[in-house]
Amino acid sequence: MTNLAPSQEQQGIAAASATFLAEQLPLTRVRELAAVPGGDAVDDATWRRCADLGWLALSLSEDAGGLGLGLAEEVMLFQQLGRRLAPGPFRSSVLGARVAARGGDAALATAIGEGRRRVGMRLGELVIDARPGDLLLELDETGGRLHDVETTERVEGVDPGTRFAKATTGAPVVRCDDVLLVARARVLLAAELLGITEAVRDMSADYARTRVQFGKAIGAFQAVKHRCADMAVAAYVTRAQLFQAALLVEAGTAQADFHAASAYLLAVQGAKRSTADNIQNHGGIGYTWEHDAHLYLKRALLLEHLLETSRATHRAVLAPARHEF
Amino acid sequence: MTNLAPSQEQQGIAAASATFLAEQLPLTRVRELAAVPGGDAVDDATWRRCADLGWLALSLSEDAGGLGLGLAEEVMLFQQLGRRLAPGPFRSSVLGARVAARGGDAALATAIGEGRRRVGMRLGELVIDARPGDLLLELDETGGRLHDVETTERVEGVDPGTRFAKATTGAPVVRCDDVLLVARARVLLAAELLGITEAVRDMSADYARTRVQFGKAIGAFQAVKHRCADMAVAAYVTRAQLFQAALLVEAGTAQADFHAASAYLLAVQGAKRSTADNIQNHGGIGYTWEHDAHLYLKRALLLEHLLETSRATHRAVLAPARHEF
Amino acid sequence: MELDTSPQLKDFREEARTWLEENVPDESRPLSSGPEVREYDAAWQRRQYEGGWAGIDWKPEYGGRGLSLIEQVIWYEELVRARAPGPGIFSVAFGHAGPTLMARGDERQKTFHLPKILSGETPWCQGFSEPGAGSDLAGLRTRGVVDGDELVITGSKIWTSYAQWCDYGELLVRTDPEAAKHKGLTWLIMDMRLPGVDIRPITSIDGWPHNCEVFYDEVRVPLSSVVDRVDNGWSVAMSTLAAERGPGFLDQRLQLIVLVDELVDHARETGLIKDEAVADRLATARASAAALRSMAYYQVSTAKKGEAPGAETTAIRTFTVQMQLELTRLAIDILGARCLEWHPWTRRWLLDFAAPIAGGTTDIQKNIIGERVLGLPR
Amino acid sequence: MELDTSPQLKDFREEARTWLEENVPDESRPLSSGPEVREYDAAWQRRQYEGGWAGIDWKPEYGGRGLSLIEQVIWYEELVRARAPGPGIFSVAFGHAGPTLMARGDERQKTFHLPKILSGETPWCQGFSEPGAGSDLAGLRTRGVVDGDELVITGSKIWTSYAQWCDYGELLVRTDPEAAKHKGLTWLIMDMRLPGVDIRPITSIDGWPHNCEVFYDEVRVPLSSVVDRVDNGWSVAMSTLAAERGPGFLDQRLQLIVLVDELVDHARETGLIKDEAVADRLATARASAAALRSMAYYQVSTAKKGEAPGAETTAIRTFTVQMQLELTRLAIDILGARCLEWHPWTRRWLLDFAAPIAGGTTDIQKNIIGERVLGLPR
Repeated sequence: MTNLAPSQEQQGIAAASATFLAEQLPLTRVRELAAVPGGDAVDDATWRRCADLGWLALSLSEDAGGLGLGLAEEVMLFQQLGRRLAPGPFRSSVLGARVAARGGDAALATAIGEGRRRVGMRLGELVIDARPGDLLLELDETGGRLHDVETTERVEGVDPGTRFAKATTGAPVVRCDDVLLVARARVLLAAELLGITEAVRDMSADYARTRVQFGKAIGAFQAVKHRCADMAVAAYVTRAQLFQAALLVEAGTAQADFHAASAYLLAVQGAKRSTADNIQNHGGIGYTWEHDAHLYLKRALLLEHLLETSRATHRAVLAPARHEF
Repeated sequence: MTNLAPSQEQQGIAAASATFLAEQLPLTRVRELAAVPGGDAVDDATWRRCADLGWLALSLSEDAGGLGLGLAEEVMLFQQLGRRLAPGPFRSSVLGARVAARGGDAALATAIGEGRRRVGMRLGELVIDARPGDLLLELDETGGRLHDVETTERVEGVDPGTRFAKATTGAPVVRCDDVLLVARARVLLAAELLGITEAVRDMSADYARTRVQFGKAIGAFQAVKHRCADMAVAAYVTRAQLFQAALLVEAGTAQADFHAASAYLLAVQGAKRSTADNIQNHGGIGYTWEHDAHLYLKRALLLEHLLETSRATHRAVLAPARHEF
Repeated sequence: MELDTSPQLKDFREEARTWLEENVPDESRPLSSGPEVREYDAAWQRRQYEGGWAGIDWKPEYGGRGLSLIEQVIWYEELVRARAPGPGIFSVAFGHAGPTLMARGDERQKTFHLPKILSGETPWCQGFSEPGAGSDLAGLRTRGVVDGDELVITGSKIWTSYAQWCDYGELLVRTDPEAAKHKGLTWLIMDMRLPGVDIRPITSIDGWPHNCEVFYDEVRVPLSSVVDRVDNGWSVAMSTLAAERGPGFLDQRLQLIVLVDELVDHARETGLIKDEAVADRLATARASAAALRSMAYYQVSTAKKGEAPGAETTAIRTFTVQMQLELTRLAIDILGARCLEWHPWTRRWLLDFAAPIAGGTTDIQKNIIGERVLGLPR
Repeated sequence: MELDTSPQLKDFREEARTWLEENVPDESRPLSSGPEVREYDAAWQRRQYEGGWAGIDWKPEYGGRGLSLIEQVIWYEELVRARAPGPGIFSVAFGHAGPTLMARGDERQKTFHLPKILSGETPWCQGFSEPGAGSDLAGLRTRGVVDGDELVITGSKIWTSYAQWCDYGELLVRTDPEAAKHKGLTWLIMDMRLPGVDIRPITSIDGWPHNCEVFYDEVRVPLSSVVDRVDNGWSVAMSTLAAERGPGFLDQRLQLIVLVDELVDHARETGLIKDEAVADRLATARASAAALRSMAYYQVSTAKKGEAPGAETTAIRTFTVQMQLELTRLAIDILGARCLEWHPWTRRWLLDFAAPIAGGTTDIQKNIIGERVLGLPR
């Protein structure tokens, strides 16, 4: 039977990335970066160090300079990126490197994997995390394309860890046909969303254990306790379906799309509710800019809207005639 | 400003009907009636006594043998009918008498008002509370029609206080054009639903005050307490909007339809959730046939489906360009 | 239950409608945290005052119009209908401080403060919550020590909106540390310009400093600033909170009707209204908005003369908060990806995360309904 | 994380699929409260047993097949895929009594009872809850008094499903009334045919007597019926409830996948799937159904050898219950007015009101997650 427990090695990826992020890209640093007018979401030096750790090339084949691992390993990484609200174009660069590699441009894939080129992403009429000279990823049901970004004009966006802009782009640099590329993107986003749900679950539980009102720690109040429990349930459910989807998408099985869309749907619903409830659990303090709660709320909002409308996800979930065992 | 507090006289209608129902049609009697195979929802003698109290003719004009009161007074009665799950075709007979009176058949209106003719109602492909020789009410956006019921074939329905059947009917006996007839029906149903919400709110609160688990009355647990509070909120909201709608529909003002549909929508949502939560609050006992909780659940389900799909209600709510003050 | 048909009220509404058509400012409220918000709100309040539309149901001796709560409700409705600005920085003065002074203040306090509120001269802020005591007011620790004919205040208050632009604050302090938790509190009028008051803005979730933390370091206020008497502040605070349950904030609640109408318009224009999932939620929102108004009527109709609104009216606030959260989330869903660009609805959605927290959490409100309305055990 | 590619498991699944295609009964389970439900369930269980498909992961010495939990899960999946009948009256025997006896019973108890369960000979019922103790098991009052080599049982149990058609019951009784609440309990095997056992069916919300109240009037059972030892029943009961968190009821959980597929089919056939409000809810239901299966895999993959499933797996039950309630309500909404005619989905909706109650309420389950998984205070 499919084994959904992360292996030692997979757990190692999570642990190492968690450590790196805690040291090099803690939320205090994300806030500093966000405060620089016109600045990047993440500085080049840090970006290159992330690339040096192989983060952008986990699933790239070895001839494209990658590590030859799979989506399951990427999920372990992206869960941490979500959990710690890492800024910068990780998801689009990882997907972009794949488009380059499968589109036949191994050199470009290598450049992306090594952090020499960054890949931003389209978001409705805007783009995110794209600077002039970067690449821009466009996804649809048939596969993906990379364009050169020519000009950008900054737009204020709600997520302080993400740069929003209007952009002009050139003709596609490379394209690849891959009907499972959207599924892959859904899995990566679902992993980030799971990280968010886990982070706010822990944040709420920590606060509920220590904040005293009416003479008790507020976690003793069933309303608070049950909101925390709901977060734990959402995390458990999402994790199981996400890991399942990661394996099925990597293997390219028949219902991969369905399972990926299911994971994304559950991840969105879990993170949406958990990040909102987390603010409620914290009372006034959770509503301040200084507290991190709103950063999770806003990142979850971004990840909910990043691919397409929720309806496309629903169509993918409802597409198969029946659940196949 | 519109006064939404029931007057002494209106409160009197509620009190008198509550007393009569408690004495003549308590739920024990409803259960007895339901246990008679092929029997009526309510026996003729009781039906006539209700008619003698003027229940079927509150808003009929005096020349049709009525009391010349309005929808507000009917709301006071129907709230009690809902609260005590009165069986029998009250709502359809009251509406039917109106159709007869406004359709020009004062004699028929009087016969209905005096309880000599009963009026059942169409429900999808079935009818409810209609026997051969009774009348059948059909409503649509333009007004109402009454048909003679020719034959009926009993069908098992979920609400033990309501008789379901397949029926054949003759040509319309009388019809009336009245674009506010559906609004009037919505108000009556909303009143019944409010009565249900109030009944289960009180049932839950009573139980929560006395049932002990883990050494405390379960009402001390916030999960139970908040479910009870939600019922109280639903009742308060529904009551205010219902009373408002009753006055506006009776006066035939421009946004009467909108307010009636709003009242019905809120009443359905409140009763749907409250009757379900009431079972949860009661634990195992609330799930038994012997306990009354399921009777409220099932009546609320009936009232939710009695007019048309929820979409028609939504259309009526969304119809005005804006809320008029 | 009775529909109103009085020509007087009809005339009053017409009069209000006409005045508002001519007087609602064209410029919208500045999106700012600087003094210009005070200027804007004060100018609009002064305009209402000069037009004879301030304090509709406040007594004439304090500068009000001396009409009934019914006219006040009609005025609120017409404000909303006219898309007039809200009370802004005057919210606390109108919704809290004014009603509390009227109910519990002495004649001197009323004569001095109430007219200044009505004329837009003195906005007020609220100093109840503390860092360690949010919903748990009985746990307050800011101290007030009687020293001669003065009270010396030391401690800190949090979530004080607009503290930097307000002249007065309603402050709840602990004057008797020995007494039981909810005893030994005192409600006083704080002059926010006194030495020892240190105001530090707190940036909210939307990036604006809507609230402040206010530190009081041996601030000396005259005992004449105490409302009612020293150590009886809990009972005064209960009047303040009861006023919150009254129709005082009705204009702000009714604003939701406007937001619903905007959403319906937008959904119609974009065709999104054909999406049943959107239509279902819009219908619920609109029915709920209608109920906000009906609840105000119901509350006014059933209010007992001279009594504070009962605990059952807590239902209004609980319902409003829930509806508001659903409504602004619906706005986000209607916007789709555009919600990520600080659309006004996005801002509104973010601001509304305060709704189930500020002024007592929804959890506590539901406890109150369960315990005081339904008689459930604590 | 690793996709399974072993040919053995693939063969096992194929073999199961083939056998089921030939052996799933054509007749559906009788809608009855008479002995024919026992006959039907027993016949189907016997057929599985004779085909070598009973107790896939139970030891061969007790009549099982001795394979791993993995094969057991595959078998459950194939049962569901084949639309095979559920365990019905054997639910408690397979989900509760069997696992408890395996974990805590003595050799004689295991050898006697386990094979009879597998072969469909002896269905079991559960006697934990009492009228005064629903979710609060530690408050049980049914007494067991040791008298020589017998225990004398007096009291009553409630919500005992199928008591009238079962041979044995798992009974939790108080043997030491002096001990602290959760101490002094004993878990025993009750022969439901003994004199003094009085079974009274309780009609449920759907009009059928699914449960019973069982009165025990000085019922004498041999001490050899005690599992583990007298006064250690709390710990045994915890094994029983932990088994409930295990994949033991997986086949019943996975039935929801079938129900979702039926709803999707129906919505497609009627065109209702074009209604976005319906499609949104169906999509959530279907994604949730997928997760039910993934959670089973995850649970099996992360289970620690020889340890009972941890409290974190309570999430599975909590999620399943919520999903189930939403799903059957969706079925009602899809049916529209036809739901009023005892449609099978209506019946299912009504039956599912037991889901958040039976076997510990959702409220309590969430407390457990909050306290034991997240470390929140009681």
